[in-house]
Amino acid sequence: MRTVAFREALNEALSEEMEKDDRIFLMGEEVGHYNGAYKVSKGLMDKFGERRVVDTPIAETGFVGVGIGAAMVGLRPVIELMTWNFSLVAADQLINNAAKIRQMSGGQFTLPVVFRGPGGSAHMLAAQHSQSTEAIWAHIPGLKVVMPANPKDAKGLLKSAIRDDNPIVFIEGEVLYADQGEIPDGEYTIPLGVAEVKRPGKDVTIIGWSKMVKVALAAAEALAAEGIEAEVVDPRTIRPLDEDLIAESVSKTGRCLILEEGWPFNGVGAEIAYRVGKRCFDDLDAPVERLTGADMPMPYNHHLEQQCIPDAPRAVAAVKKLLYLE
Amino acid sequence: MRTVAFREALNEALSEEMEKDDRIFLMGEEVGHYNGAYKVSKGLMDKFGERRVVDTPIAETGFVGVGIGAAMVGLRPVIELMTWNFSLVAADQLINNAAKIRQMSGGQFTLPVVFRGPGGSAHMLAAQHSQSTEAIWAHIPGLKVVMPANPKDAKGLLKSAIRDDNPIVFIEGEVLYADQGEIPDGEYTIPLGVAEVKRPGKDVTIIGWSKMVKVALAAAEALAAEGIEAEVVDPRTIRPLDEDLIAESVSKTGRCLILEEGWPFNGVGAEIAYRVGKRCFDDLDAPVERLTGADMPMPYNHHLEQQCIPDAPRAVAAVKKLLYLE
Amino acid sequence: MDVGQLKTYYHQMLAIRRLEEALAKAYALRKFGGFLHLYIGQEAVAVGALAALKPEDYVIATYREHAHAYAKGMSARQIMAELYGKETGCSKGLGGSMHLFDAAKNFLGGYGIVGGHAPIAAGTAFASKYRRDGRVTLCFFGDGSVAQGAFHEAVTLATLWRLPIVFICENNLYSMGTPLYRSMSVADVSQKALAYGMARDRFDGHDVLRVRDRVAEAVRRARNESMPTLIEIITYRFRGHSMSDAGLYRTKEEVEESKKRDPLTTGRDLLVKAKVDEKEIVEIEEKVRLEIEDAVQFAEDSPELPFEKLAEFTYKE
Amino acid sequence: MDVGQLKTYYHQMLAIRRLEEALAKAYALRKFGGFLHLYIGQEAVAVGALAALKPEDYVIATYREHAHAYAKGMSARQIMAELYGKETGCSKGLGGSMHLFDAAKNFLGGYGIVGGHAPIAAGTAFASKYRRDGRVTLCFFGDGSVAQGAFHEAVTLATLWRLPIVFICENNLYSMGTPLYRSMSVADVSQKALAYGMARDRFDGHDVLRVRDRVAEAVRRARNESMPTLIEIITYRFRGHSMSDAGLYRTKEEVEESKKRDPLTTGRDLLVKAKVDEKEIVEIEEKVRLEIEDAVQFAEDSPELPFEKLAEFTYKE
Ligand SMILES: Cc1ncc(C[n+]2csc(CCOP(=O)(O)OP(=O)(O)O)c2C)c(N)n1
Ligand SMILES: Cc1ncc(C[n+]2csc(CCOP(=O)(O)OP(=O)(O)O)c2C)c(N)n1
Ligand SMILES: [Mg+2]
Ligand SMILES: [Mg+2]
Repeated sequence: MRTVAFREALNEALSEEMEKDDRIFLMGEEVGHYNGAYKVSKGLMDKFGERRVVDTPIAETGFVGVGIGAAMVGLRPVIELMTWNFSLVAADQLINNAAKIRQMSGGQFTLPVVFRGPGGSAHMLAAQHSQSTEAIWAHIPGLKVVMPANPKDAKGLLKSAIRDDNPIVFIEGEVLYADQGEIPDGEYTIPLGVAEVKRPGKDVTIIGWSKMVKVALAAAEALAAEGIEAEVVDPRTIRPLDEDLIAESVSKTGRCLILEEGWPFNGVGAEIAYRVGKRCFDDLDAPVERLTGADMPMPYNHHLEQQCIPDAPRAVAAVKKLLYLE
Repeated sequence: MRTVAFREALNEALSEEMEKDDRIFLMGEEVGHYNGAYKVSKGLMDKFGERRVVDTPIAETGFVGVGIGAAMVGLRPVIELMTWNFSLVAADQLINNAAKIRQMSGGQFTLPVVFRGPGGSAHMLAAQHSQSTEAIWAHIPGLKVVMPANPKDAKGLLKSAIRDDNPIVFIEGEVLYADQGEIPDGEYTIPLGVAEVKRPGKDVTIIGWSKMVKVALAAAEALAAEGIEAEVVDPRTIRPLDEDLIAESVSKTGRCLILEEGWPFNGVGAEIAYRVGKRCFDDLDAPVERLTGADMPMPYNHHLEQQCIPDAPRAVAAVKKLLYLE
Repeated sequence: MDVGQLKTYYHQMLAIRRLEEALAKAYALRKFGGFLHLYIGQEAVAVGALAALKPEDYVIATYREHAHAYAKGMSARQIMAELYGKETGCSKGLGGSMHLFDAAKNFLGGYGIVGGHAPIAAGTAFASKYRRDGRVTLCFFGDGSVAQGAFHEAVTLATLWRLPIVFICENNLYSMGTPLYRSMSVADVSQKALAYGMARDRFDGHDVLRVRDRVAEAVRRARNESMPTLIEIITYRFRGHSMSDAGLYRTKEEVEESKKRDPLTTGRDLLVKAKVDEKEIVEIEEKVRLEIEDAVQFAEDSPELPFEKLAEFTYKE
Repeated sequence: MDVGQLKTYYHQMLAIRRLEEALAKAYALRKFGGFLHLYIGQEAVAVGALAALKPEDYVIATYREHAHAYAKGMSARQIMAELYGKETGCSKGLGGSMHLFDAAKNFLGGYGIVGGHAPIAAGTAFASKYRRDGRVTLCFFGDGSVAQGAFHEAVTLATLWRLPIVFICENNLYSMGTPLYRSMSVADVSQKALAYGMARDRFDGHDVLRVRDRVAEAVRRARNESMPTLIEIITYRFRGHSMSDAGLYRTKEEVEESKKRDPLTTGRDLLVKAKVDEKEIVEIEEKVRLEIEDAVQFAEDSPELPFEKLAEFTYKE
């Protein structure tokens, strides 16, 4: 085991996979000479050169489409979006092309392409730079959506994503980049579509992904002090969703809280809540609860911003409500 | 009462409102000289001229943005998207600008703008031309989403949408345009955010909007023949959602089926199911059921396409499952 | 002047014409639905342009792509069956008229979102440069597509990175019911190239040979110098935008006038001028007739993909 | 030569400089977070360009918009308080550095999505033409923004409809860490105008008078002929792209060299040349010092918007 930062784990995944396969290239704004706006691609241009680490103009529709076209003819592009907030100008490419070409062509073309970059809010970035877009991408059949919560998952999942033959939306929590964590020394991958119990418990299931896993674990810690054992489940992949492990946990605990940084209406948590409500109908002792980002554009002011993002104290309160302790 | 077609009802709403208020203009591809790709704007250019009925090039990001800018400085634009499939190239304008400017400006700018056009699948239009986008737009705080099911609602809701001071996504079922229906003779409007019971019943609640209301009513008809009384509830406005009327109905019937033409994952039905599950937890005799569009891009072949869209027979089967009759 | 080639071009143009006439008939008979955008009148553009390519070169087009698909070597059977929605169609009946694809022939598809395929074309050209495989990408689009941001971004990248690609704007003077002067501030589409310092060309497209030779120059530039070109080819569609378009925005005279420059007539005249005797020409026409008849029969007789098989096309396992 | 105007320009440029220096200091002291994109070095562009406008004209800009906001008449207090996230800020502390707005001054905002505000600018210009209100819209953006499809679509509409608008590209030679030659196939941004048959201009922007006079020509063209113009103004930012940018992609020499053409020096020299005596100039500088000090104090002392009030800003009742 070694301890590395989240961004380094991603960097290792990129570097290791690129070494193995010349069809893989990294493309995006400032990924090369600048070494990445968030330094995820640090050193890669030195190592692989301008041919395989390609800086682009600010043309997301253009280079997201380039990733799609290059994948159609056999390359395996990794396209970095400086942040997922900027993916919206390329939404048509992701939804109408990336997700549909395989089916529209009767299976003739497969698209092994990864679209990756930071997502979610950071610190006072305001409405246009603080978005969680996973609910939109996970709605689209043809796309897979991956959201690691720690360095180990980040590296293992990114390697699997790069080896996968489908277009993948890989969202890295912007505030997780500096997080340190242990990762195995040797080569390893983590399969897509497999959730993980981040902390076992029997009284209530708390579901969260990306940075919400930290909120869930902090809440579980606080609850443990009061004798409440919360089980924290991290789907890791939003789509395909590991419904079985989630249902298993909720059937056991009988109670479920879903944490989501994004907006509530048609959020990922709504889908999970619906499935849990159906699969665990007879086991639920209380309705599924959701704690989500506030249903409004993100405000700039720090205190307002913090109140718009789920945190441990409110997660604890939500759990107690679930347990009718309040 | 008069009988008019869905498209005529929309045309009347546009014409009546434009007569009253010079700040209103209609802009979009082929809306003027061509009288509309789907003839909703038929005759409006003759009536109001090129100043107020504006044909555009194929530049959705451009003219959706024009609608936003014009609304910021006091006009009341109605922007037609030839179909909502093409709104995806303008997703950034709708999400990052239309929905957020009011809040980002501290309430200084309000955006009275309506984005309207046909949505959903029609007949063998294949993957890129058969999409239901309401789940995406309803996810965004700052936008309102309206989806009328018949001529009367179409006219009354469009007039309210035009008079509303917020950016509105108004989606017209492409296959509804020719539907005939009765509408009041005089001036009338239908408030946004108010659902309607399209058919009363006591055994099960079937929720559907836009063309799914027709499927729900057909299913209810078939079920009635077997002595099952289904209540059909049409939210009419997806956001804001009339949760009270929905909860009231489900609390009464104890069973709920949600019909949705769009994709299941993070669909509008997921949100409704979550809210119903929470509001009616103790009244539900069975888990909320959803019948949605198939979780895949829309295939071109007619038979495959039809099997991907919810229909009455499958709605009936779903209801019987809910009633444990199967 | 290679007579064999002239025959091939005439055969291709005629087959495309007859194929689309058969499609129009089948559509009228409700053999299938959806949108049907006919290319009738523009045949010399697709046939001439693709005559300048090698089989390994890539071609990508819009929803008005039946001709490009056929000219790239796809069979009338595959295309007809696809529009009939049959499993034997090039896209297994899942794509239809707007989404013909053929990986084996390097036909990268027809697309329904105006301008949305241009960035993909930049991507295949990027791949060719990345792999140094010497291939050229031809990207076809209409005059109306130039207003789309996707076109601008694709050209921005293609010119910046000097990609081996040729952007071909088929200017048929209208985007649906909108004449060019109502969709663009300039009358010369090729002028767009000036913004990017890109090579450009502009010419009338009813003569298949002129199209071939002028496009060949751009293809050479792409293949040998890895430099992109924007070509505007003036042409005209004899039919409406799609089957549902009454075409009231054009006068009968204008349409009739344009038919005087039917690429098929021009193509046939080339054979006559090349001393190919009438009998041989009629033979070609008879061959085409049988080819299309056979394609219709094939489509009629083919099975549809069973619903159970559909799911596996969304994701690759 | 109106000395009063020269004083105003110098005052504005200096106030913007000091305001941003105060912002940088407050940022370092963690008074607020987020992105902070300083305009230092480019002051003559915003001040000169806006000097060519009437109060009723519209201005819209990017996230690097503190200067444009101030030059449009917004107070240092409003701006400072906004970056402090206070309720007394122009956007009530909800927008922050990248989203300054002032309806009363017709400042239509700073925007964070590159190119995303260009279509909005076309919209306000459209509204002016629709209402025949004689207003002109000025749209500012950077050299990197020109690659965005939104820019192309906005210009396509503005030129087609002859809207009263001036597109001003502030070419500071870099988009974040990317030099122009790596984001564009041509070195002359104004060349983009050729694609649309649009009037264009291109000049160095360190002299506030030149900027004012050249922009004034375009504003006249917009106001009197309702014709758009694309202006490229060459400038330079002395600081990094944002506070988090180390700026390693530029040599120290390059940056130092550029500082020799500091718009403030040029602006002060204009006063000296105009025989304004040193005492008066120092008075201006003292006024500015107090103005910014007061703004900081005002921001420090201002309250924040309570969370309970936040919801009402999402929708208008
Ligand atoms: C982004 C987008 N907007 C609108 C449409 C609807 N539409 C389909 S074809 C067309 C006209 C295209 O004209 P042109 O590019 O000249 O090609 P042509 O049909 O003349 O071959 C329009 C508006 C679309 N498919 N995609
Ligand atoms: C669509 C989009 N992509 C990427 C970004 C990230 N980004 C913010 S500013 C910037 C550079 C812009 O450079 P330029 O347009 O030259 O303006 P300058 O910062 O030099 O004033 C980038 C890439 C963004 N905000 N929006
Ligand atoms: Mg055309
Ligand atoms: Mg710049």
